Amino acid sequence: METSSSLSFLLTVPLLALLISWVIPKALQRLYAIFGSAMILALTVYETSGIIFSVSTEAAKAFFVDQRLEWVPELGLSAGFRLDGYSAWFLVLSALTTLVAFCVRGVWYRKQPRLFVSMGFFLLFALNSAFLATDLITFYLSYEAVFIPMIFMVGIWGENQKASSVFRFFLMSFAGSILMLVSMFWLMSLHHGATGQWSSHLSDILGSVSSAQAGDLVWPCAGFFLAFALKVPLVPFHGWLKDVYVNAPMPGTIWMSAILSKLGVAGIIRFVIPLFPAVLREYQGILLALSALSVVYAALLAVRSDQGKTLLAYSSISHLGFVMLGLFSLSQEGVNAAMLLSVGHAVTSGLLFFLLHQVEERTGDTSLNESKGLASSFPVLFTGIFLAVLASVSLPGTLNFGGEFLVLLNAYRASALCTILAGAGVVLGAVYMLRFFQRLGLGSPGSAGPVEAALKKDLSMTDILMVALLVGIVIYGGINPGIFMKG
Amino acid sequence: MTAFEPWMLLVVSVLVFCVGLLGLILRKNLLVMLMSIELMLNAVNLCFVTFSKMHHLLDGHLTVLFVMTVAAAESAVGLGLVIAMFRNLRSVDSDQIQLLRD
Amino acid sequence: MITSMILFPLVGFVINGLWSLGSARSGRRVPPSVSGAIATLAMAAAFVSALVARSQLPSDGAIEVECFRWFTLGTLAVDFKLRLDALSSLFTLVITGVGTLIHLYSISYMSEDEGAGKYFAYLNLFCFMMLNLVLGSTLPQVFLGWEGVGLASYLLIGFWYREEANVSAGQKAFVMNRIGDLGFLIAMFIGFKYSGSLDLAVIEKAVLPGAVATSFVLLVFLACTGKSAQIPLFTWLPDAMAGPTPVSALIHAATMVTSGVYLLARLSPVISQSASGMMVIAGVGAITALITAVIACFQRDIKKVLAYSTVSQLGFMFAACGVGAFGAGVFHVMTHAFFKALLFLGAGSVIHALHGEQDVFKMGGLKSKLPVTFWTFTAGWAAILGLPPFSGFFSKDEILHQALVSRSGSGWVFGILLIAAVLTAFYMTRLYLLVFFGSPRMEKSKFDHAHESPAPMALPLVLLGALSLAGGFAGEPVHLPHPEAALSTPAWVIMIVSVVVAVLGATIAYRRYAGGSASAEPATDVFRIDAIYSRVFGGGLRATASATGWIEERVVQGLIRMVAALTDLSGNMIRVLQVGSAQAYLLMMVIALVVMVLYFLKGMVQYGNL
Amino acid sequence: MNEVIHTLMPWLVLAAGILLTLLVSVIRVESKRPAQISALLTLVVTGVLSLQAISLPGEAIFAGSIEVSSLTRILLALFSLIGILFVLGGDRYLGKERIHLSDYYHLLLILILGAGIMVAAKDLVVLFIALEVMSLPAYTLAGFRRNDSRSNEAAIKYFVLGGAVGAVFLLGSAFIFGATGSTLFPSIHEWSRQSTTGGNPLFAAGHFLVMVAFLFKVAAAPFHFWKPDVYEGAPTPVTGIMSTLIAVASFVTLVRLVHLPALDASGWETYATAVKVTIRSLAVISLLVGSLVIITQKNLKRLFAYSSISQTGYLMLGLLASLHPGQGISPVLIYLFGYVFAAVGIFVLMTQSEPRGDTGVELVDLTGLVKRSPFRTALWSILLFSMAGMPFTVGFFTKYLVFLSSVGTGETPLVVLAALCAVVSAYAYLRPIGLMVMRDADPGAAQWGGGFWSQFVVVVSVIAVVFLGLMPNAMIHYLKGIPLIH
Repeated sequence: METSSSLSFLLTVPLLALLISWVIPKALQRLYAIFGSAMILALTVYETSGIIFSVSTEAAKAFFVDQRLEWVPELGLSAGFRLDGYSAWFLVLSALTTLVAFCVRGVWYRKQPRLFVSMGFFLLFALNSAFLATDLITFYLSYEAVFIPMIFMVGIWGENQKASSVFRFFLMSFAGSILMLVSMFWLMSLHHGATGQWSSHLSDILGSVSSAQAGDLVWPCAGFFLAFALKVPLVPFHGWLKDVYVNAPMPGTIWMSAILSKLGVAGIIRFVIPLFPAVLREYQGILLALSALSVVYAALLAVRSDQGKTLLAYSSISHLGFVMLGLFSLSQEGVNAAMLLSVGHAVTSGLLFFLLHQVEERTGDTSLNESKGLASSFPVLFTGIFLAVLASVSLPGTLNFGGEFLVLLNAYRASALCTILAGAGVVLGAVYMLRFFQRLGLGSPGSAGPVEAALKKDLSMTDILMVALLVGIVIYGGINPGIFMKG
Repeated sequence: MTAFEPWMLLVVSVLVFCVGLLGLILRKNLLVMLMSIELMLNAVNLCFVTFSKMHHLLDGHLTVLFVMTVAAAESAVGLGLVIAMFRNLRSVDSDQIQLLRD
Repeated sequence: MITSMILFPLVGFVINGLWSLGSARSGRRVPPSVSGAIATLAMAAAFVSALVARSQLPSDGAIEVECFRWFTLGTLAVDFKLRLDALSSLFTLVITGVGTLIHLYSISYMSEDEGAGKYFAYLNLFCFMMLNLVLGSTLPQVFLGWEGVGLASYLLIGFWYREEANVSAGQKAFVMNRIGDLGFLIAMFIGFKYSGSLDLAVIEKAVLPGAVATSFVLLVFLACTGKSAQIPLFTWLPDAMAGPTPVSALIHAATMVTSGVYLLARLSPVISQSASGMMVIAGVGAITALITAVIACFQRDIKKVLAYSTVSQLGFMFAACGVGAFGAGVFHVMTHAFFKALLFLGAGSVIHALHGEQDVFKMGGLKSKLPVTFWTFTAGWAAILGLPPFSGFFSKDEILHQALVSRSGSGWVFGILLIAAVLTAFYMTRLYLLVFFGSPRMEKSKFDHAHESPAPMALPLVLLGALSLAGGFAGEPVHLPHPEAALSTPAWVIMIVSVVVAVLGATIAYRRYAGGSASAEPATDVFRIDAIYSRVFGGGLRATASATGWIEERVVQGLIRMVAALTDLSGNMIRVLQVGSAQAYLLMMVIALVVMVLYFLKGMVQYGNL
Repeated sequence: MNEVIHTLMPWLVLAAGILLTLLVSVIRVESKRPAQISALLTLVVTGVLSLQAISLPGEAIFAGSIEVSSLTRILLALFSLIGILFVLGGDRYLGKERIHLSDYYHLLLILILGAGIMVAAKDLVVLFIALEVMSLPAYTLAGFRRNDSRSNEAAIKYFVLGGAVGAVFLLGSAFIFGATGSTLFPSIHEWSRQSTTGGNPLFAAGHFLVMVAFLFKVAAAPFHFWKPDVYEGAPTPVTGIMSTLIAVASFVTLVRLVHLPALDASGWETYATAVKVTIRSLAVISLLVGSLVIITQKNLKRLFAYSSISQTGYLMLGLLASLHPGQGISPVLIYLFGYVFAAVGIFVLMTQSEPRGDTGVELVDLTGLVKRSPFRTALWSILLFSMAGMPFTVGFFTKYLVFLSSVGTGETPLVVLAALCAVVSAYAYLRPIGLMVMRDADPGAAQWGGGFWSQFVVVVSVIAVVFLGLMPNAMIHYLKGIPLIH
């Protein structure tokens, strides 16, 4: 009873924050947003502390919570939520990402700030319920609901070609997710045929799926896979990503790269792997190959991209390729490693985009065509960027190293070839990330763009605190990565 | 000289119906098109009568009365519309009304 | 003790780093002397603790210190554990000892640079990472140090980041090392797959099936070629001279570049399981030694000469490991650390004296001007030539001897190394003569202003000079299993031979350059390896990247655009039917109706319902 | 006799209301309010009566030619509700267009009466009469902007095609009469159970003709051509009534007519397959036409005409599922109800744009609406999301049930196609939102302003859409229980 209340609590707090945001005066919106999301982060950590701070998975299991509320009994729909070793961390990540995104200064705090803040909190709500959902339809609903604030965010505060990019983003993801819905229907009717009653709860579906033979499950599995491959994204399903990352307002980009991509990861962990083990094992070779391919492909695109935002977008695809590699090694260890790397990627990409925005604010552009030599003018900012770069090239001692190392270690057992191919991504990662840092920070100063007088100074104190928090997580995770692997 | 068979009437009524349909499709004058509709309805009347003869039932005959009433109302409305059109366009040519398209 | 040894540099790094960062934000700058003092003290303390640890070390035993459990996943459990044995303690002594001296030297060398605080922070970071590398008891720990020193080296090579050249030199070093590190990673995966652990103690004892052993050895060696600048990954080291000279002395001569040798020695039991792997190592080492020695003969930049000579000396060490004489290799690591650091610092003080002049053909006659530098340099010169009783003599002679006699050695390795030794003597003598003898070839004013370096710079020179004079008598510091001898050539033959070749090379150089006013030779990149690499690999990468870009634009995005266009097109085509004439609609409907009814009647006929 | 009256009370009240409205409109010709108020009263009373009688058992009267069941009652209540909403929401528009006449109201009432009888009819001839009673006012209302040639053209097209189709329906029922000797649904059903031959060509032709007549009414492609033109030309409230009231009545009747013979009777297997194939192919065509053409449309009324064509496609998925044994019709009913709630809001919203020439509301009128009136933008967005079937709107659940039932009956490929069509048409529903929030107001964009009542109607429908999207239980629970054919 008490435990289930904690879940509803986690779900309702963002909505509460949303409602409050409508009575906060415009001028205070940023302050309120930062404060509110920080509180939510603290609450989330508190509520999930039993799991995330437990010494081992076995110890954590005691704090796992399953909750199932009747919703539409006629259709067997229930609001099913589960707090476990994965979802706990995803919740913390979504709260953290929201905090980072709210910290970013920009036009969204001058133009309709109230709408922006409430969109942000709604997004947080939808994310949390998607990460927690164990009922297929509950998951689908929350998964779709995530789009709505995203569309408005890009639409209202985005850059110039926002319209086409947001439509492409929406339509491609929608195509994926609606086919996933059809697969869900297929599974539900399978269950109905087996047991005679409707249910969309994972535990029920699992029971009846186990009896079906792999041959029939290929297409439903494909439906789920397509949705998540589009979300993560996995090459060649990434066509939507670049434009919308570039055109979205920076908080939107942070949300998308840091946490929306994890929706796909979470979906694969929670639904695809348990539901279709046989199918996955049958096609494991292809899946691993795709993951390795997206690592290298995206890395090559990043090598030749000439805008900071573009480069980070592609590097994000590349790193998520590693995550997928871990997932598709189809072992408990691999999944845990992927989880670790997802945390690392979420924190790192959030940090990188956050700091890139600081650069953009100061110089007006993030083009990588010639060196700007800004490091001497903004030493603290660029120290932050350099640390983030180190994390993203997964230097040992950072959180990402543990993730990438363990992912590759487990993938190697599954397929040496794909692992070696993906390993090329490790080298390329060094190439493009160092180039990124060099072009922004190093070289002779003076070639930098117009610097607004107000922003001539280095990072503000709040920004430094934010950076310190994220860097702290990265380094702590480098020393004690076990804390993130409670699956 | 074969004896009269009810199905011949059916053939006739279907033919008349098709004539009406063709008229509706081919003629350009709206008034003629209205008549074609009437023609179709009356073809159906013939059909009903024939069938009630074949089944030795009265329902068909009753139906015909209903149909005639409805046909009258329909032609009234139709004429009204055509008059309105004539007011607007000074013409009752069906080619005149092709503003609303694709 | 071990923990403190590793912590001191870390503390130094944190203090200097935060301080210089904070002062950078507030715009003030850290006084170089202070930060230098902090860093040097940290290193000195580390050195002391290294000595103490050495004294506590039981003979042919090891001390282990559990720090914490790093990560566990499934069957894999990696502890953060420090392990000190004879081998690692030798390296710790070299690192902290030489490190301390070079820190001391740097205080006055960097006294004008406003980034001094940062500089010392990086230097301490490097030592911390290097100690991790040699003290780590699990492969991931070694890898942590391995990449950590790479990071420090990147930072210090590109220390003066306002010149693009320095930055790109640093990036080149980092990326080339990354290629090697990939080998390291995959070697770790293999090791885990076959030994079920990443603990060095376990992997050392692991017995791998033949092919696996070979691939493991080759991957490890790939990592070494990256870190220790062997063929094919050696081209970054000469560029790395863009960094401050003390950095070149510490990182790119004395310590970091020798970590490859350390790794091979550490894993020697596994390495020696694969004969073919050993042969590759020996061959690559020898060929590297030869080729880079040749290149060194054509350099004009004093630091470049020393850099190539470093690569070539590393070649000697790998050749030694390749023939199974790991002990000899490690021995040469030690002596080389002494004399090469000395030579670099000497070069540093020459450059310092000439205000940054690095071209040997713009030097000369500095013997009188820089007496301390000259005499210490002489010691270094004699040591690298291998003249008895200087330290280089013992180690190099040992290597040559093993190369000839050991079972896995062979005549041709010996031969190549011999030629390399001749060339070494040649280019070093050339350098020596051009710098210190003959008439000065730089502007008068420069020559007049040239003055001996201050005490803090001179002291390390003297100490290192003493070490490179006497260091050899220690004999092989670590007793690794000797390869059993195949033929019984007596040691004294080899000694004579090696001395003879050294003298030979020196004489050739003397005849050519002793003339005082040597005519300037153009610096020629004989094998143009760098150019070829940048064309093949750089060009290759660019080509692949743009090909990928083409695919992205044309195929991926093109497909999306095509789908959109097709949808739109079909919509417009259907729209054409909407002609606007009621009668046309009626006609189309009638046609549809007829089609349907016909289809339906056909079905009924077919199924005999008619 | 008086239990007949009692059963038919709502219908009788409606009929009486028509007379009353006529009367008051001739009493005071200059003022429209009396007619309006009496129409409202009539509809309210009808709705209330049919709702409070809702749980009563079904009764067949007039020799079984009319059957009053809980379904017909709730449909009549729905029709009166739609009528009320459009009377409230439409009057400002009528005023703007200078066509605010009393006739509007009694024509509307007649239309509703016809629809009410149509869904109750169990006899082909009664059905025909009801159809005409519903259609004739519809023709007139479509041409209600007398001096606008577009409206006039719409009316004539509607009339010509509708008249022809009426005749087709009649011919079909004549054939059925000839084949079965009756026009009563139950006896036709009985006949089909008796005949083991699986239907004769005469019956088949007749059945097809009557079905085609209603396929035309629900605008299933390729019988959809009339719809875009008529929608564009007719006055906006009338368009709304067509796309909600007439669509619901026609589709329910279509379902009835498809189920006219007992398709599960022995010997009718091939016949049943043929019917299924026909409906499946028409569903595919409607989905493709609707969702492919909708993305090319600029005029909002045309856009929603094509939208309703694709909605017909989804509905036919449900109809197809209902042909499998053991499948109810509830998905279709729920879809219709959910669609109605969204559509009413959308069409009333459309009446709120100030007239710009004689063309209707264009997409460009929406540009930059978020700056001009954010609240209206929110309403638009929610309704459009519901149309696109996004979560937390009723639109999601309607599609949900239809898809689920078709997947359950093994129509998965068809559902995949439908899903992809939904993606394509989602673009058409999102583009207006994009114009509202992403673009600045176009110089040519019309002004927006609705009176209290029209805004009230929109808000009501939005609340219904969101509430049913979150808590569909009530609707689903009730409509699941309803059998269509007894």
